[in-house]
Amino acid sequence: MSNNKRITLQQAAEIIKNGSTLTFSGFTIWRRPMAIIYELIRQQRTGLHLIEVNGGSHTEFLVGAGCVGIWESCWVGHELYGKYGANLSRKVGSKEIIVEDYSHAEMMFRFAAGAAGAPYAATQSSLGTDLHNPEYDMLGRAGLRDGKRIPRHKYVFTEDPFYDAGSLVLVPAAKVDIAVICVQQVGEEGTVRVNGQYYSDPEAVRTADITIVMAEEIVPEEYLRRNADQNTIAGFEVNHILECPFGAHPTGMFGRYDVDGAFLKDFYGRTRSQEGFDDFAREWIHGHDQMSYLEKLGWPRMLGLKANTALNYSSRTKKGGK
Amino acid sequence: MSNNKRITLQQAAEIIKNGSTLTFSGFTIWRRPMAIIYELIRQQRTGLHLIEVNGGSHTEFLVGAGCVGIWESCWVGHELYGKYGANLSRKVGSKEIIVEDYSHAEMMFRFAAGAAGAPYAATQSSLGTDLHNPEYDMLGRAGLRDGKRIPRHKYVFTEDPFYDAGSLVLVPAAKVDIAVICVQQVGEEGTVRVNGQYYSDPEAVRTADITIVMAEEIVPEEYLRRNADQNTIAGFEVNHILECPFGAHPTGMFGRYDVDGAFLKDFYGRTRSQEGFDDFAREWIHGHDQMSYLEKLGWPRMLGLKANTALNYSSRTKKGGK
Amino acid sequence: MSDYALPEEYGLADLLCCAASREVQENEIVFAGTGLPMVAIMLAQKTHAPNLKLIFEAGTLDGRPPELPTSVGDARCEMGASRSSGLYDAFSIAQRGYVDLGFLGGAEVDQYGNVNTTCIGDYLNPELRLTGSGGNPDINSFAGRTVFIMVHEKRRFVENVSYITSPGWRVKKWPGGEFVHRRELYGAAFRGGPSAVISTAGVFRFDEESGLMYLDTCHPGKNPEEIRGMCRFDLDISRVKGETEVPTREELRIIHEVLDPDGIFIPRVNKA
Amino acid sequence: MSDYALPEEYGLADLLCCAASREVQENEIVFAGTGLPMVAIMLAQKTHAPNLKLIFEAGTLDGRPPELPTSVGDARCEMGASRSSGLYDAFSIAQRGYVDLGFLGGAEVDQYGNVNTTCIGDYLNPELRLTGSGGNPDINSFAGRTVFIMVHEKRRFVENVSYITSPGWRVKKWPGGEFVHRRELYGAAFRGGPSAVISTAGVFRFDEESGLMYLDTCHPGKNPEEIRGMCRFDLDISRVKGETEVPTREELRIIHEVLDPDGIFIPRVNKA
Repeated sequence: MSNNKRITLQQAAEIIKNGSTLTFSGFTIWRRPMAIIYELIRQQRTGLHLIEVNGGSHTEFLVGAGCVGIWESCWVGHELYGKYGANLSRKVGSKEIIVEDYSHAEMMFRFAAGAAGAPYAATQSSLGTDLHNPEYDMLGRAGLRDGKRIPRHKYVFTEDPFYDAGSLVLVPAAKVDIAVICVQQVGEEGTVRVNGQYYSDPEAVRTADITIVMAEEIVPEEYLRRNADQNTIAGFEVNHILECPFGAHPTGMFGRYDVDGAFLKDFYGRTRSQEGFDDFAREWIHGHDQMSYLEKLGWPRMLGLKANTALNYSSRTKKGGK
Repeated sequence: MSNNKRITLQQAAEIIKNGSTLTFSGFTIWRRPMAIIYELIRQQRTGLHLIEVNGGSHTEFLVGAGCVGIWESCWVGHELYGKYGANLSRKVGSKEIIVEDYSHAEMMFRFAAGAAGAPYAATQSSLGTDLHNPEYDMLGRAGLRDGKRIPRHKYVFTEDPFYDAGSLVLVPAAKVDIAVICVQQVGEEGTVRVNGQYYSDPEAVRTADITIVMAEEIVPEEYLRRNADQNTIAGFEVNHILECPFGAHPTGMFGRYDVDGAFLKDFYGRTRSQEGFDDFAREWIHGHDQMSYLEKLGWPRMLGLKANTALNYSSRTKKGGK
Repeated sequence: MSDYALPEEYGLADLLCCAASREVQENEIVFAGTGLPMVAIMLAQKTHAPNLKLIFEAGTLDGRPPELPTSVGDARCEMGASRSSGLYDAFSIAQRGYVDLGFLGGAEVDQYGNVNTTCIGDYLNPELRLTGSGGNPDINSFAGRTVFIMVHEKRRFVENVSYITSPGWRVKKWPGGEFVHRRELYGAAFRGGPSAVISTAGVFRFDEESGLMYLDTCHPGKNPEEIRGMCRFDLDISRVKGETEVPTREELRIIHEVLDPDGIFIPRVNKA
Repeated sequence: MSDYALPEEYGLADLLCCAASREVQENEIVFAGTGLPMVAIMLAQKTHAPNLKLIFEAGTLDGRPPELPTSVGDARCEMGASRSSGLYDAFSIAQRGYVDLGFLGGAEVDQYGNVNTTCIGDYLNPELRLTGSGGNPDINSFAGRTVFIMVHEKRRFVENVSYITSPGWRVKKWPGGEFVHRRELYGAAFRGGPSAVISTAGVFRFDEESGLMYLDTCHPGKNPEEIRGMCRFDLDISRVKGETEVPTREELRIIHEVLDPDGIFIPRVNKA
């Protein structure tokens, strides 16, 4: 692994190929690597296979733009700013996308198993639900269970041999080509410090063969190494780094900026139809680069989102009514 | 769970009954809850079942004193200060103790499974070794596999159904009655902040039904909650707390004091025989309480062990030659 | 005596919020989602359950948000928390059995308390794809009790949901799919199940043996027969206790002055 | 040309340390135990492999200890580290396949590289119980290569160890216990195995197909026949390359002036 890990936003997107299996940092509408998502849309990537602990606004952007072929996860929406994933919903209806449903804990345990190098995890979650209905094995129905990125079974049903705990399901480890992570700080050698909840980022990184970290700031490695017990991901787990301030916008970042709720509401409201999505993408993505995107947003908007240093969130953000 | 969690050293030891299943914080000769170990010896506890990710000096004290009936772990010794566990070795030879051997990673995965509420973990570690020899299932041989604290099988052999990874072993979750944890700081409501490596402490706590935290200092809860992302264990996971400065001596504590190598060497050298152990215990344990123990050690000795604030270890400790 | 509000002083959201709040007991560990459930939990914290502990799915343990978060990933969740971590911690804690109570929602519920948040219509050819499960089945699988808060429409209270996202008292045993009692399937992980559905019409509970839903209380202005008519299954109304306890003035003050002053989750009544 | 030290300028521990150091390649991720292996790794870091990364079993990732730790739990391990965590992280990283090289020790080794650190004699009636496995089998299971450093005595180089603590190239397949090639048993987790045993007599390697140990180099002053006589199995000496490369003066300077000035792990020679 090279010691010069810096790449550009464009290079980051180029590492991700048509058909790549991907996962991301963050949680629903927080710390999503939006600047790279936009660049993937500009580069017209297709056939992506997303495996996510949970989806969010970034999923809706990629799905709406036609980049995604398979989505394995448990949830998509914009929280308070858009109750469900209208783009995913539309493409499920038209069968333009394969959706494989697991529960949230099952997805998390799939990533934990993958991160630990184990082939699966045993859990008692979601027993008795249609998540486990063998008819609803969508990747199996599509004949895609090759035992590589896609495991040979969606679930295996078994019993606990050790403590008579009863029924269990085995959930297959998550295995992905590339993890794209968006955080507050990364050191020059790749050490990551996440402030606040780290969600499922450490596991996302370890399930991946290649990790790209986009940070608000690249800091001297030595600064982070003074307090190793406050760091989240070791440098040797990271292949590429880039600095991209406000790179998570319109999603939020603990201690830096809030979710841009108005932006997400606008996206949700306008992208129920494909025409609406295309129009939104023409306005905010195509023909832009990250700097012109930020310029279009304008400083007053971004200052309103900026987190109060003592609180770690903005005291000026209008959360917006129902 | 009561909001007043403070107890005394004596009360802490009284919570642990004859026959209790126990685990501890720390790693070999670091952050072991020695003050409570001493108190258990004074209270002449018997038949304890230790399940430990790894053993160390504290194990040797408990085993030497005849407190332990079953030891499930992977390693015991004093690192540089005593190459193996002479007390355990003696009692294995005389069959006064049942030892169940797993590998280090297997023990860690057993605790991780228990901490996650899963009945087992699947791993590819240690395949082909005598750890997996069915003849060497010592708890099975003793007829103790009741499926409660002791699982019905030592291992289960299986194959990976998802990715054709090949042979696996399933290792049973660790389940213990009481975790005894020794750390730098605990808040009044039980929030724990570990500085430096946290070893397997978070998992130890979650596998236990009751958690006792002994800390160098009890600090205002509000102080720890200002930086929740630097805390290690949530308050609701902790049942009892006590403050006991230098409570880990002769083991070390990151940022506070080093291992007392001379003390451990003396212990190792003198406790090869039961008479030697009894003599050592008469000198350092029986008839003492924690304060008289510290007084006997004396201040010059403890100042020599005190960690340099910038380094987190003592720059004056003599590590001692071979 | 409690100082109950008059009908014109509160709205339906207030009633639901207070009913939900009363499901929380002191010292409990509560797995919290955002929106109305969080207002209800924080209301309990400020009234009868000051020592309840909140766990947020995104990884915050015993958070004390000073204002309402917009999602459990929100920085607001983490203020005053005992520990900020990640989802693996949150779900491990849940599976390990620390959680007493979970608050959830759903698009459809059936007579056994099975809930659907995945799709309307046939899963393989859905009329409408919804958000998906999120943590709904997980919290429900692992908590001692779960409370569902739902809009009451006849199409949402059905004999069998079109997709069981979250397990009720009688669930499907796979691979065959025959219905069995939850206790039978969950084994050692059985800790309880849905304990209440709070709809916009009333409060419903479950017979733990038969697994069937029954009407517990009617919201003011509703009667049992009317509510039975709002279900597509034969709702048991033989055990009705009376009317749902209405909000007190103190509860309304806390909701609208302290917890949700901007009326984001719970609008102020405007019955002038 | 390297400035090799003369025989009187180094001791056996120096030779072992330098031989071990040469097993490390630049940019590798190395799972490190304490003692002589750590001196060897740090020597490699200060000579030909400045970008190697150390992982300590207790949870420190890419630590840069300024002085030799007494154990991997030591605060010294954590100085300048990329991340301090715990054992679950360390072993997860190992099982996930990040580790290129591990350094280990043992009381006995057999012709297939199986190592015993558990007991001398019958496990059920041991002559001497040792420390137990520690992370020896785990590191050895998961790393691309492992190097064992051992005292060479005839009773330690045996046909079959009395207890296989750590897996060599041919291991036991349970529950039957028949010997099979490691590759067959480890499946997708197969990444290699013991690549060298550095004893006080010579350096030994393994034929990866037959799984058998062979003599690679003799330490100065030893000859192949003599070393074969120091083993309880028929050691293959047909592939001997010559003499073990001796320390350079620069290596000795680093060992004794920088890494272990107090001679805790590697005594200074005193051949005056």
